[in-house]
Amino acid sequence: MDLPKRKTDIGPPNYRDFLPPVISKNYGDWKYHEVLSPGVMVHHAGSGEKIWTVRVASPRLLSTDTVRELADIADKYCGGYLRFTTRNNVEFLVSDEAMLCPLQLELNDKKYMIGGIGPRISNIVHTQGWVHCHSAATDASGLVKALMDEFADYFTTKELPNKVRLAVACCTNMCGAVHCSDIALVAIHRKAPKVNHDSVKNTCELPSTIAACPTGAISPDSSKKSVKINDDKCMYCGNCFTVCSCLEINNPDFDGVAIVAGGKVGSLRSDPKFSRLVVPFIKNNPPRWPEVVEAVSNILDAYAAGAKKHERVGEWIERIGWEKFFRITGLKFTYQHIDDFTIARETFRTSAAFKW
Amino acid sequence: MDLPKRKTDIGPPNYRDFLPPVISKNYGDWKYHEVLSPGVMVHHAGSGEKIWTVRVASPRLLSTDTVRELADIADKYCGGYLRFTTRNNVEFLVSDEAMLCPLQLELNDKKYMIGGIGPRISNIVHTQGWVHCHSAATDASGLVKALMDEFADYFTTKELPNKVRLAVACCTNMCGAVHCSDIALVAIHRKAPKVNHDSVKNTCELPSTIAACPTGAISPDSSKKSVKINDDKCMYCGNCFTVCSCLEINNPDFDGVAIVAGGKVGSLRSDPKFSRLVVPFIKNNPPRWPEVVEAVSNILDAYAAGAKKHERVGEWIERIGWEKFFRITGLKFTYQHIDDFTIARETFRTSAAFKW
Amino acid sequence: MSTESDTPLLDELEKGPFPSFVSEIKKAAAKNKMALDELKQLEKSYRDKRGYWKHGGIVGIRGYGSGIIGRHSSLPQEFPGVADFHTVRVNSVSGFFYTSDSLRQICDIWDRHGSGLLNMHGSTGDIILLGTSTEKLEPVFAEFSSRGWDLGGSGSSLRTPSCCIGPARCEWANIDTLDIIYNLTQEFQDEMHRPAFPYKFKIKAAGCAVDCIGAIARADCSIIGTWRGHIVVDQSAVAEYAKQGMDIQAEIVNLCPTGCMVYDGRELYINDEDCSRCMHCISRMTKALRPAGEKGATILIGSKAPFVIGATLSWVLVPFMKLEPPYDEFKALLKKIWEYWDEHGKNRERLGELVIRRGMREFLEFVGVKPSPQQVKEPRRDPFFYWKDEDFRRQ
Amino acid sequence: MSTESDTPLLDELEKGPFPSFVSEIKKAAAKNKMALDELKQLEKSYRDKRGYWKHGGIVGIRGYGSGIIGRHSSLPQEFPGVADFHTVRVNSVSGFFYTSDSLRQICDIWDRHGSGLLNMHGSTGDIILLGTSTEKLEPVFAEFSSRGWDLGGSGSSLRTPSCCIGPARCEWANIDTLDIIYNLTQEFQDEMHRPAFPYKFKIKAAGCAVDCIGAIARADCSIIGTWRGHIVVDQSAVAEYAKQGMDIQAEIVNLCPTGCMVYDGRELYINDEDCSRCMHCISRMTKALRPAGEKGATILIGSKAPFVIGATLSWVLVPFMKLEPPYDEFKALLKKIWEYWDEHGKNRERLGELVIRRGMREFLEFVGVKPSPQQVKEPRRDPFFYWKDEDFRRQ
Amino acid sequence: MPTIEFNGKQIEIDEDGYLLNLDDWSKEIGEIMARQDEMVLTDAHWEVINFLRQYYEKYQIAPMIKILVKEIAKVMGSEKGNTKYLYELFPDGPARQACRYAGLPKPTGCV
Amino acid sequence: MPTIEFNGKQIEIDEDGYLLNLDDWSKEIGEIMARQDEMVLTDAHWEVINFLRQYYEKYQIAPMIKILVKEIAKVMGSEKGNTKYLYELFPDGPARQACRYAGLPKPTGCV
Ligand code: SRM
Ligand code: SRM
Ligand code: SRM
Ligand code: SRM
Ligand code: SF4
Ligand code: SF4
Ligand code: SF4
Ligand code: SF4
Ligand code: SF4
Ligand code: SF4
Ligand code: SF4
Ligand code: SF4
Repeated sequence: MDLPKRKTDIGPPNYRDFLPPVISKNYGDWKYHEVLSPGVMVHHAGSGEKIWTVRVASPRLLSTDTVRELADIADKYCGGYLRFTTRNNVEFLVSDEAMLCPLQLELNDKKYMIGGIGPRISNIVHTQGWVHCHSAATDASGLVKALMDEFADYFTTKELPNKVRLAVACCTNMCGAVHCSDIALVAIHRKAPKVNHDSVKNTCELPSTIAACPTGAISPDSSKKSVKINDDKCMYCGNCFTVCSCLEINNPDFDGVAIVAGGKVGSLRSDPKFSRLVVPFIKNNPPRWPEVVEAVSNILDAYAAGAKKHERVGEWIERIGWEKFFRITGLKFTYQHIDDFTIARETFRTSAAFKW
Repeated sequence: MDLPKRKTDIGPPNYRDFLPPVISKNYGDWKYHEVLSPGVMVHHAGSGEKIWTVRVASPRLLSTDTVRELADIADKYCGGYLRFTTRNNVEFLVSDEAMLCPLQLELNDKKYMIGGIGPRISNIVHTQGWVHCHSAATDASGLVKALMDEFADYFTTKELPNKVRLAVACCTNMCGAVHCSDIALVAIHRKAPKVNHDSVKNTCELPSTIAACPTGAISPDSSKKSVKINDDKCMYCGNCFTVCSCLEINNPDFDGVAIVAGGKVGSLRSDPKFSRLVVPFIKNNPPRWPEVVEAVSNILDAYAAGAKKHERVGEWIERIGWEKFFRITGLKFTYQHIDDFTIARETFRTSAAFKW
Repeated sequence: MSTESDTPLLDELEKGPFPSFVSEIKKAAAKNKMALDELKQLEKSYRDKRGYWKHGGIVGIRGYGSGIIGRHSSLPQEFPGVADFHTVRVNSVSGFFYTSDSLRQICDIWDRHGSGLLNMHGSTGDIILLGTSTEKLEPVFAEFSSRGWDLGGSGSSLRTPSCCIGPARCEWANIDTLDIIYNLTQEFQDEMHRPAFPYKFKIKAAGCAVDCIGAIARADCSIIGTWRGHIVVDQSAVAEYAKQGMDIQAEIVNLCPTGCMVYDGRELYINDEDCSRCMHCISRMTKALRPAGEKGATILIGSKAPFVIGATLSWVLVPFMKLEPPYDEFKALLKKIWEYWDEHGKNRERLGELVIRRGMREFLEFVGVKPSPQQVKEPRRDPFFYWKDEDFRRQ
Repeated sequence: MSTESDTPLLDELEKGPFPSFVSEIKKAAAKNKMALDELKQLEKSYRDKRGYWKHGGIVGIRGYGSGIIGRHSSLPQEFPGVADFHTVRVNSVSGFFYTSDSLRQICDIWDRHGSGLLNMHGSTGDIILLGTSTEKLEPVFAEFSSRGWDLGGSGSSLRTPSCCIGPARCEWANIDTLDIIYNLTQEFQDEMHRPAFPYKFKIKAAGCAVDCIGAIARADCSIIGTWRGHIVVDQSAVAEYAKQGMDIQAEIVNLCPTGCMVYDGRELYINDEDCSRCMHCISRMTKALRPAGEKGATILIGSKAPFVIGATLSWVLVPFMKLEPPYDEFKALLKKIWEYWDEHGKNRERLGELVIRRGMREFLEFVGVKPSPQQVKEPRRDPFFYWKDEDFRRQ
Repeated sequence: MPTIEFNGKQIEIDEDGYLLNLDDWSKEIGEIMARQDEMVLTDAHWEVINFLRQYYEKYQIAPMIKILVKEIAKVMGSEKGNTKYLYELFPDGPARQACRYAGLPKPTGCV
Repeated sequence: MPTIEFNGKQIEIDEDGYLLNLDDWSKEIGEIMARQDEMVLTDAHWEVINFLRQYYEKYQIAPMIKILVKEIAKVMGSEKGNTKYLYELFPDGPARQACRYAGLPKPTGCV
């Protein structure tokens, strides 16, 4: 097949060519919106015009078949206009109110999950995992599927005190927004990398490898033209592996998932927050990671029961205090929870006021 | 004169021998207290007995004459029992209510300042300064005197939203509790130390000197058996001078006082807080440091006007935000205010929500 | 038994209500060998609890240093379909808007040259075309670029900027996030395609402090819309919310972080001077409350994932900047930022790490931004700080 | 003119209502040459805006390595009276209680052997006898020790422990601060007088979280009284406060950091489970509210002034410990702490700095304290952490 | 593993064409690699390749692009001190082409 | 400045008795200093003094007390490895006496 002529540096297409006419017309002139159901909302423009949005869940990893199906549905009900959200859901942009109901019926028929709008669980931001990344210490897609099956009702119907943003990162590079999520999973290692000395000298830049280590655990092994790792200093972060493939960090017997919680990115009510460690480790147990699902459910239930309306997970925890969080969730507090990294001392409790 | 036989390791006298009888009897059984006036309070014991306290200001640096006078007064009105507070005030411990009035009259006669109890300014915690310390970049006693003259009414009569704890440290060793005070002064240098190379080798331990520098500005100068200082890295903290007298840091033309604010030590309402930099520098202007007094007054006035009842300076500032604090006090925000020391990044504003 | 599945573990993940990525792979595998081997290798990963991808991979298209992530299976004999399995990062559309035709176009190309699997979208915001071989890269690129699509960033380059839906469908957008991102992406094509930075650089734009794109947590430069002015209160709409059961005191007033609201049971008052524009009240009472005044953005810098010094959130650099086409003031700032980074950044040192390492002052002076209390949560605590000769002169 | 003062600058500091330290020096100077030269040298400092003391000075008394701060004038010719001007740190009485006789005793000795100037008290809590010469040190010590007074700490030793007035006159003391401090001081005389630590070590005890001794900010080991139990509310006293004009909602309930109080306009309810025992409400309504239940203390470690890593506040080590004579559990802990510090501390490294440098785990394991959420404000944020083999076994 | 034939010897390379054993490098290897890309190495190319090798020998790392660009400006004139020229010289880019021809380890990490 | 007379030479010391010029030290100087304190230096004293000098020469710092105490334990037996014994040997303490006799710089700082 003949190839067309390539162009370079043209950049992406212009978004203006992809907007539904009602959006083009009312661009920047929206007045308010109403959430009509967990998966449907309507935005009102100054002109009086409206745009309806119907949101469905997506596993993010799609086949072209499915994308074509989405396109077909969009053609049928919304002039071919649709978008993806920043959390990888699909939004059908409906300009004709009459289409709302038939669209939803067809989506239901085709087993799409409609929902995710409002104070509930939306899609889980996640990354490649075993599907595509060399660095993965778990699979992201599998975890997401297992969790979302469990929390499906929170997507389609049930409410929570506020949005709960879940995320999964398959290694500590954290390509998701795990570090600022309400509840998130991050895969970790628990054994120092094994150095494949023979390859190091042909494959790795020693200074970069040494500089990659946050704890200074790596030093040159000049006799071998390689590096050596001080096991006592290594905290298994895997950054050295990122720059030097000969430092094998994967270790199926010891790899698994940590749970962090209490982060957020918006500035509403309280400043953006980092997620904090709540469960240091759960072994990988594919295909459905039941222990992880249970632990997340436990936290979610406690939040649902304890938080005030509009409180995010982190706001709730900060109000009741981490000590109470650990008590009511029954999660074990371990040495791993106590920070010993760069800003450790800022996390120590420098107060005589706390709960039992 | 013949000397008595010395003893060692006997420790301090037993406090029990110094307690007024009513305290000994009701030790640990106090029920509540009432503040009767800015310098007088009464504590009620479970037994129904009471102890009155009359507090007067002290410059802390006392002559034996004055101490004897205090002793005489104590003899006259309170069976010889008195104490000093943790902020260096004198407290007469009165067991006989009838003595309260005559005691105060005599104290007034003798020009003692009665007060300091309740939500007001108490004595200023301070250190040696030019009176006794080699390290001093200002005089502490003089600053305290100048400030307390200005704020005398806040000691003797006027109220504030809460206690305001002032402190003065005459160098960054900060022998006072400057780092956790409502408003405090700390003397600083602004020029790197001058190295007296000739003496270094006979006087200083090079490794200790080098290790003393928080910024790694000091390195060995082996040719001179001395050290050299990287002026660009030096932040004039003076820690090297503490371990090596040959690194002369005093520089009258550049030394002076910084003002910090918003600290506290108690855990009431909010966690203990560090004081933060509000005025990076004011030149030493003895004997009365008028610019310092004015700057502190300015902050105090803003606090008095803006804080809610029971709010400490730091609580008030945190409620209104530092950006508003700088606006309403008119203090200039400079490069110096932005942290670049160990936990700098924790002080950066990681939020889109702030005031103009 | 011939009915036994080859992928018993993954099959488990076809159960349950949430759409299954396994079903997606299977759909692709039905007509694509690469996808089939992806499926099989993944099953093995599930069995062995480990990935089977080789480290790294350096492949690409001519004239570009970025846009392709090289990937090779570590079991190429067993799974030849994924011996090469590179991803192509296609620069998505601002706001992630598509037409059905454009999606079909993407699918058609990808079915012809790749695995038939894709992510809509990757975390940075690219269309991630998941898996093709080295020799297919040029064809893929030719097909896409000739139809108006270009590659996104990878490597030590500007990464594909992205944004929230903003003014396209949101009443709270203070800036035109879509246009800004489109304009910047066009302007900095070279920075995106030919890596020349010390490390990656990400830009994300949110229309307001709600930050629906997570800009503050994962962009070296975060643009967040805001306004200088006040909040207009429509008291009759307030009354309507109350009537419909909103507990305005509990849900709005008590949660206002600055305590600048008063509700007397009938009307709602906002002391605008004290409002920090956090967006809570506005987001909960969108019919009643509206930002008014000069619109613009806060420019923040420095957020990133945890390596090497721990995760950072972006912090305020410029509290307020007007952002109108052609965005010259912002672009000039960005270039200064890059210049600074270029001059001082170490290999694999993100901008935020650099500024933390060397301190804000030098950076502010270099990029020409004044110190302001909005840049900090609080001033420094320890009495150790630098002076320059010009500071002495200034006094 | 003969009427012109020698100390015009200092004279300025005799004006104004606050008692003047200059007048004090003058009083002493009237009969003491050392004090006179102190006055004159100080005037010179005020003129030149700098101190005139030499660095350091190592003097002391036999058998002790601490208790005296050596001090020499850098202008001994000009001010011979302060050529030597050492301070003597006399260990004060728990709670800073004195009788008039004891004060006179101190004055008598000091007039005989020193400058006649003293601080009541130094920041650490010693009686600071300000200025004497080297040859007077032994006599001073003999006079004091023979009368039951001993020296306090200095150098790399245990420093004079101190405490708030506690049960002697305060209704909120949960522990006997005076007795604890007295007992510890007696027990650890050797550690105080013969410096053998890596650096100084300070202990301060406060009877409750109000912390009237500033223990949390300036003690390597801070003992802060607390209780496990609840707050007893006397509703009639609550009503009395309300009657006298206290706005209980605004002043108490709204300022409760945990939001665990409810006031219905008549009665005050506390959800004790959520109370953090911050002491605010109790301190404002002392007649109405009273802690009840098991009394003890929180043990915190690590606070200090800013060198080298920046100021630190003490943090929780043991959330709750009973503290009753002879305080064996606490003493055993203290010894373990010192042992750890002794083993790992560098020269001039305070305990807190050491624990920050090496991490809490090793320290906790060494001193035998379990990890608990009370020790932290919040768990770690970054997913980097250590595992030991025993952790694997534990699971 | 793929190989390059050189002087009758099979030189091992990885799937992306980088030498598996850095000691195998020689000028000719560089040239063979270039030829396979249908490129002819000019002096300008060699300036860059040699600079890369020297830099690597000295620091054991490949230079950052900005350093490479500066070096090119030094040898080729300042108007050529930019990435554009670098990509004109090595259309596949410094990592994929110049480092490979120079026999440096395969760049990793940041993608 | 005060001095010590030794071999007809005036050796300068500071107001606390420490050598102003460390090179002036000799065994005899140490002994003169001790004599002025009415002390006679035994082998045990010299063990400590020599250890101090060696340590200082090696590390350019005076050892921390804990190290000194350990050293004493080594030479004198473990029952003497404590500060008490150190003060029996040097009643004015290691800083004020042992370091001074050993001709080390005057200890500073932590007081
Ligand atoms: C579609 C989307 C923007 C886009 O460009 O794609 C979007 C759209 C809206 N967001 Fe958002 N947000 C979207 C991602 C986010 C994110 C980013 C993220 O999750 O990674 C956040 C930040 C979360 C955080 O702080 O960690 C976010 C925090 C919010 C909030 C604040 C919630 C809070 O109180 O903390 C609101 C306000 C609200 O819920 O009333 C909001 C409100 C809205 C509104 C109501 C704005 C409007 O007037 O149109 C939109 C529909 C709300 C909804 O879904 O409930 N949106 N929203 C994103 C949908 C993601 C999804 O599929 O679920
Ligand atoms: C006498 C003294 C203890 C001693 O052992 O000497 C003392 C005594 C009392 N303090 Fe205090 N405090 C004393 C130093 C402190 C300190 C330490 C300091 O200032 O360095 C603090 C911590 C300050 C901080 O947090 O930075 C302190 C913070 C308080 C507070 C908390 C104020 C607040 O709300 O933040 C109270 C409670 C109150 O005021 O209702 C308090 C209450 C009290 C009470 C009412 C306790 C009682 O029931 O007897 C005593 C009289 C109060 C008064 O003076 O207003 N005391 N008090 C100290 C007097 C110092 C002075 O001369 O002024
Ligand atoms: C594809 C994607 C994950 C996904 O499934 O969505 C991804 C995948 C990889 N990331 Fe990422 N990152 C992706 C978004 C992110 C994000 C989120 C974002 O951009 O908003 C982050 C956190 C934010 C940040 O930049 O800090 C992120 C932080 C990293 C890091 C850590 C960087 C750091 O400074 O700490 C690395 C390591 C590196 O750069 O060497 C990394 C490296 C990688 C590599 C290239 C693996 C490696 O070590 O070389 C992954 C390739 C996987 C593969 O083979 O497909 N990825 N990476 C995301 C890009 C898709 C896209 O272009 O749309
Ligand atoms: C006398 C006193 C100040 C006062 O006027 O009250 C004092 C005076 C000195 N302190 Fe201090 N410190 C005094 C309490 C403190 C405190 C407060 C406390 O103990 O509660 C602190 C802060 C808390 C702490 O320990 O961190 C304090 C932190 C320092 C430091 C910094 C220590 C650090 O780790 O950062 C030094 C420097 C040093 O140790 O070399 C220091 C050093 C000094 C020296 C010895 C000067 C020096 O560099 O060698 C001062 C001797 C002055 C003199 O000639 O009279 N002084 N020093 C206080 C002791 C009186 C007493 O025994 O009652
Ligand atoms: S989080 Fe780690 S494993 Fe997952 S895609 Fe990113 S780099 Fe790969
Ligand atoms: S895994 Fe992390 S801590 Fe361990 S050696 Fe590698 S870079 Fe260092
Ligand atoms: S603060 Fe500094 S100058 Fe003042 S007494 Fe302490 S060490 Fe001396
Ligand atoms: S003054 Fe402080 S920063 Fe400067 S050289 Fe000395 S120790 Fe270092
Ligand atoms: S960030 Fe603000 S402007 Fe953008 S979509 Fe979210 S709410 Fe709307
Ligand atoms: S935007 Fe936030 S700070 Fe401003 S009034 Fe609303 S809730 Fe309060
Ligand atoms: S700390 Fe507590 S117990 Fe001690 S005096 Fe202050 S209020 Fe009373
Ligand atoms: S002690 Fe503090 S936390 Fe407890 S009820 Fe009173 S104010 Fe609230």
